[in-house]
Amino acid sequence: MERNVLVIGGGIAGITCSLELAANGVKVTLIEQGPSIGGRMIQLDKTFPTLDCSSCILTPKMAEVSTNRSIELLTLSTVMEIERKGDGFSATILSNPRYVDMEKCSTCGACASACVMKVPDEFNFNLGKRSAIYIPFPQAVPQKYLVDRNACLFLSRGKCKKSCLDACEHKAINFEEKDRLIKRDFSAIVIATGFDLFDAASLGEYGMRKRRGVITSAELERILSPTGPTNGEILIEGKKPERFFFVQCVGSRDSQRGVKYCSRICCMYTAKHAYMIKEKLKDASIYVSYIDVRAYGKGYEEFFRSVQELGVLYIKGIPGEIVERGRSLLVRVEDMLSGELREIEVDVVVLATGILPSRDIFRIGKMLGLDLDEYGFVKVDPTYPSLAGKEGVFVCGTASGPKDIPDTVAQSTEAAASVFEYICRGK
Amino acid sequence: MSYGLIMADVRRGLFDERNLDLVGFCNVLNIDPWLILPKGAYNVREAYFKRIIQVEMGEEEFINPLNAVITVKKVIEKFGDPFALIFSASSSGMEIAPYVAGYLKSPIITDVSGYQKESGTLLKSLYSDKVFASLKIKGEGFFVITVRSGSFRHEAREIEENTIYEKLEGLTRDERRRFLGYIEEEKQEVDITKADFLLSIGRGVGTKDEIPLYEELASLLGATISGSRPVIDKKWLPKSRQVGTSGKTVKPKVYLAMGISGAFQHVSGMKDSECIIAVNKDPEAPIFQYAHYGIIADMHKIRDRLIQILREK
Amino acid sequence: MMKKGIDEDWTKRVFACIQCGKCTGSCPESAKTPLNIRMVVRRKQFGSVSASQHVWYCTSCGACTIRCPRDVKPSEVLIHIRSDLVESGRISTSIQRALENSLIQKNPWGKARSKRSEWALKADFQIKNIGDLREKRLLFTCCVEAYDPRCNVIPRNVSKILTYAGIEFGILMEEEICCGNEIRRLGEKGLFEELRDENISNFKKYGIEEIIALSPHCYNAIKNEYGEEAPGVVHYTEILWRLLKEGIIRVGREYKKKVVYHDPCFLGKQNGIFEEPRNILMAIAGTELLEFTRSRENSLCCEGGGGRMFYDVDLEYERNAKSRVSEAQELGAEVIGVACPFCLVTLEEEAKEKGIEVKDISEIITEVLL
Amino acid sequence: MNILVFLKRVASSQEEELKILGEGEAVDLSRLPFKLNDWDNYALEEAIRAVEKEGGHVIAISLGAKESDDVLRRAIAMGAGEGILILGEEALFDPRLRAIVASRFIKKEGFNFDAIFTGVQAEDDQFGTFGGYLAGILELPYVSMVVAIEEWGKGYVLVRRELEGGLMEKVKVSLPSVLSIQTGINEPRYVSVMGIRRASQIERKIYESSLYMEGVISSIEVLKWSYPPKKEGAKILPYDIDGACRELLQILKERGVCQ
Repeated sequence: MERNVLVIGGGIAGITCSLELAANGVKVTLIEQGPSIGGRMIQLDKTFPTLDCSSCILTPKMAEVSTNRSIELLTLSTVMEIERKGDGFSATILSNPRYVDMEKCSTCGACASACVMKVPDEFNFNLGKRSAIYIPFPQAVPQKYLVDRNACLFLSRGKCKKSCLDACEHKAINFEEKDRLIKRDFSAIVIATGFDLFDAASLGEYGMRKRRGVITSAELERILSPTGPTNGEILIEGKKPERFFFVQCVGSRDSQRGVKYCSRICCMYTAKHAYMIKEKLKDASIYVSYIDVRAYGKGYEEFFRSVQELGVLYIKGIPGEIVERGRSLLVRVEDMLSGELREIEVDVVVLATGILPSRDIFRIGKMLGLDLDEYGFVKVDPTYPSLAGKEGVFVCGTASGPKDIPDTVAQSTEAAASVFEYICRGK
Repeated sequence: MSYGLIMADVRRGLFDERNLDLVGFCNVLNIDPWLILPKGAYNVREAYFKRIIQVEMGEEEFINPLNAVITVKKVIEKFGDPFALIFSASSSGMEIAPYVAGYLKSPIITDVSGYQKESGTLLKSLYSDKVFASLKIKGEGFFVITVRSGSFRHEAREIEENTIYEKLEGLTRDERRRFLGYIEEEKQEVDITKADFLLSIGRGVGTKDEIPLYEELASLLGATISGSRPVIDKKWLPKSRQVGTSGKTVKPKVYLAMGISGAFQHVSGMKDSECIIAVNKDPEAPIFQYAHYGIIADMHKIRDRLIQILREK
Repeated sequence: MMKKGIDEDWTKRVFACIQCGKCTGSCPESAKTPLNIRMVVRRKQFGSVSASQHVWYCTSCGACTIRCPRDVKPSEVLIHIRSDLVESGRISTSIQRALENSLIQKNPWGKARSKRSEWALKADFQIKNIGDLREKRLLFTCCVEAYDPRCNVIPRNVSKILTYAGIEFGILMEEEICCGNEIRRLGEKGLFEELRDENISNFKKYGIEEIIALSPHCYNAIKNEYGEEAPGVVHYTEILWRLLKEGIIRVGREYKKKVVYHDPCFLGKQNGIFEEPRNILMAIAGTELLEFTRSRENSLCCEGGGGRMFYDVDLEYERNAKSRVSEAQELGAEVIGVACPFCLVTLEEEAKEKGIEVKDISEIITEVLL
Repeated sequence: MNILVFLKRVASSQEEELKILGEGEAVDLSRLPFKLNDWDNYALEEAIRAVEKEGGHVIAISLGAKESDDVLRRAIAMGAGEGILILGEEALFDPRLRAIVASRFIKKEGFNFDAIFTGVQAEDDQFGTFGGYLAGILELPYVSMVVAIEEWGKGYVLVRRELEGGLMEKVKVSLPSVLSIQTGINEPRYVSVMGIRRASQIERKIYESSLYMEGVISSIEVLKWSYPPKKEGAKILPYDIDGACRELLQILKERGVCQ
């Protein structure tokens, strides 16, 4: 049997693991639900604590995936069925069409300019707009356009002048493309499905989606990014804010309405955000409310300190509620260390939402008969952190629990090694 | 004719007006009013009494119930059984009457406010004046009663013949209870729950500037000032002056409510006042449902006129 | 008996508190009163109750408990501390009076039990005794509504509408007693149990199948704290909205006013009824429905609950009712619509001066029905 | 310090309109709730405070029907060491008879006490005689309307009693004695339902009142019950400002609060 591995999920975990396996001569099929690989990390502007450019690290790896001959990349694809077959697995993969011939597309963008349908841009957390025919983001891999079939007027309603067809010189657009079902055998499977974010709107007292100026950290990340909807300029609803309030543990450590666990990354990404805002707006007043500051990694505590030294005020105590006062937001928070209840007026409240297991994991876990923990993360043996508990099934990244990027990368490499060891057994 | 033995209601040298109720009671029962009186220059209305027995005791000794027993026993010994022993329903009478009755094991009825000749029954209120009972005393011998102030005064008649004076001497003293002195109520922290007369102001007062004039009115009237929640909330009066469920519950003799509409919470705190007088310009104000007397007028006008009248006095 | 979380081993929860301050930040009494709900829990962790008298400032709005990330239920912890004070006998006379009245007269106001249904006798149509009915649907009146002449209109209006809509219902007359919601919150657990048991035995005696509660406080107690023996309970706004939606009652007149709706804590944030009262108001032609900036689950407590009607507050500070009324005024509202007698009483006291009306939803709808 | 406190269970009538049955035969109390007489509650609290401070024992005693057990349980919950019911078919209306029964009971059962506390009066009959009458029979010193106990001395107690118009009298009485306690002397503690339930586990002794009634009968009889003259809402003073003010002052004068 050929040594062929299915990697599910094209984020930093799946990419790292695929590249490691490919480097060892293993054939990899990397499937990604979305139109591009890159996952959550490619949405980030900088990584903590070193403030390295996130896309500078990730883009070369993504490019390598697309050029590596040992890696077959299937985007817009989901696993429909997996069965055990001999020592390995037989998987059925549903691959949705891009309606754009990747061979012919020159990525010129003429089609997108011609398209009349504009929809919220999910890559930027709906802060900007994109066309129905689009490229998800400039560094997307595959670096090709595609048609969002739910947004496309022709595909969804059958009614469109289809000016994109005229605009495309290469005649790359093909509305006739159909879904494909791909059946393939694999010796091993790696789950790298990543995470979802907690929906901050479910905590009504914070006013997410109800009050102007209340945003999530993920949205802020895009606002801060030079490739984001404001090209890196800090603008919220067209205005330049000056006063920021960060709320940590939104959905995390919340056994009542969120999840019981600590999401591990919010303290540091919030510190990073505070730092980045201070870099851009020297006079910004920034408050960070916290329950505990968890800066446990290498260089983290030092980074936390440097953020404090910039004048970012950390408040022990998380706000009870955020209400409007005139054009400002009023944050009611107990500053526990002084024992005072403060009502702080700000322009922007940033909610540091926690990590949830990816919704997909339940479906895939069921197909493979995996044990999931009470939240839906893949259960692993702490001494073998990439073993998903079933023969031939491996896990890496946040599919098994909240992790930051360095831990994800380390664990994904370790997963590749475990997979390699597994498929080489008995050979 | 049998006699009614009246124990004089005296305090600090004053012969109280209430004694006339006791005389009136005797007159209604058609018995001779006899008075026992301590040493001292009292302004006794002698013409009302058939006989006045002056006891060789100071006032404080006289109104000590333990000595009262000694006195009464001596009078009875000397003059025979009275028809009744009569006390006023005052702080003294309420203390002495049952004690003497107990000592002599006589029947007792207190707080009598009426007499029905035909049935020979005494009228007494129960359940805070919600019902009255017509009571008959059974058996032989005299009985002890206390009489409600104001209920027989109008029946008091002067006698035609001359008053007989007696002196009662050689009485022992019961040393087990001793009078040590009087204490005036401390005035520093006003307790509105203890005031007999409250002038209570409400939202209708309008502005803070009006308050001093109400304070003046209160002092002219000898009333204690209190208020409803809106006035307290605005800090126009201290919290300790608040009447209502979230403040104090009061039961003064007179509650004069000015500019108070009568919100439920307020009314719960004052409805048991003996007499409620409401001043409000709104004839529909709920306070009138609880008031005994109502004045439908601008509270300020009433205030100003009252001040004027009282100053003229 | 009790529903989840009310009476289970609560010490565990106290120790689970991570002192995040969410409760204090949520509490409408933080900062302006000495009550620091987080500190209450903290002190309880150490078993010290030195600042215990502060617990009487709690209005039982429930925000802390709803939002607590560790499900510590701070407002319930506070009730336990109040309970200790109640058991020790060291409570203010005004609270004591409310409790003693509830024990003797079965209502905290100390009103005569025999006069409980006077509001019904004064109505110009017949309101039936539950015993005389086939359909055992009970209209349950709150003590304030039964006795306060201002709040009397609520049961009378609702009865009128139900009668008109052909919905059979009855009342318990003199047998009705306090639901105990506030009593439990005052920490008088034993008395709450007595009131609950008496109510439940009445429900059983008459075979009551459904209860229409007029006050959100009664609604809450019966729904969440009476246990499984209690029949199903609905708030009257739920019924009225259904009748309107189904066309059984119809709005015939305009109510040309700007109405801002104030969510009662026990109806809204604690029991999730946000839409029905709004739907009723929106169904009235001419009525413009306004919203407070703090509405729905963020609604600002009127401070009438949790026994605050009876607590002799020594401090002076701005009442929430005042800021509520000021905001209504800024919004240009002519009427503050409420669906709770406590909110009605507390808000009206402030609103009177500002020339803003406070009306129960039942009053508004009665004015415009065909 | 041992204190006997007499407690009466009374109908709570403050909020009620009382109904008279038939042609004035009786007052209908059947629909009224019952409670501990308010004055007795203060007396009980004062007694408990005294023993808390001076040591000793409070014995709560109630004369009445078996339901009077309620007030005994409440007393125990409040801090009384013992509860005793002198059981009769119904409460004795005649104050003389009540006091005689109580005095015979105290003598016969041989209580050792330093003081007897009673409330100044009972909310229902408002005779206000029990303490005084009992003291008279027992020939013990007596003080009524006690608003403060200042000092428990050796064989005596210093008290203040309330007089009219905010005046008080300071009195020294030797012990044992009988004190009638006025409301407002203290703030009685709250007694919780749980507390009463716990107190129920302590046994209350019951004595038959008939044992102490030999040879005495009631000395008063109610011939008829009647209503007071009906009050019809507020009497509106129908004058001009000046007339209203003058009438108002007249009312104040009649009520004795303003000359």
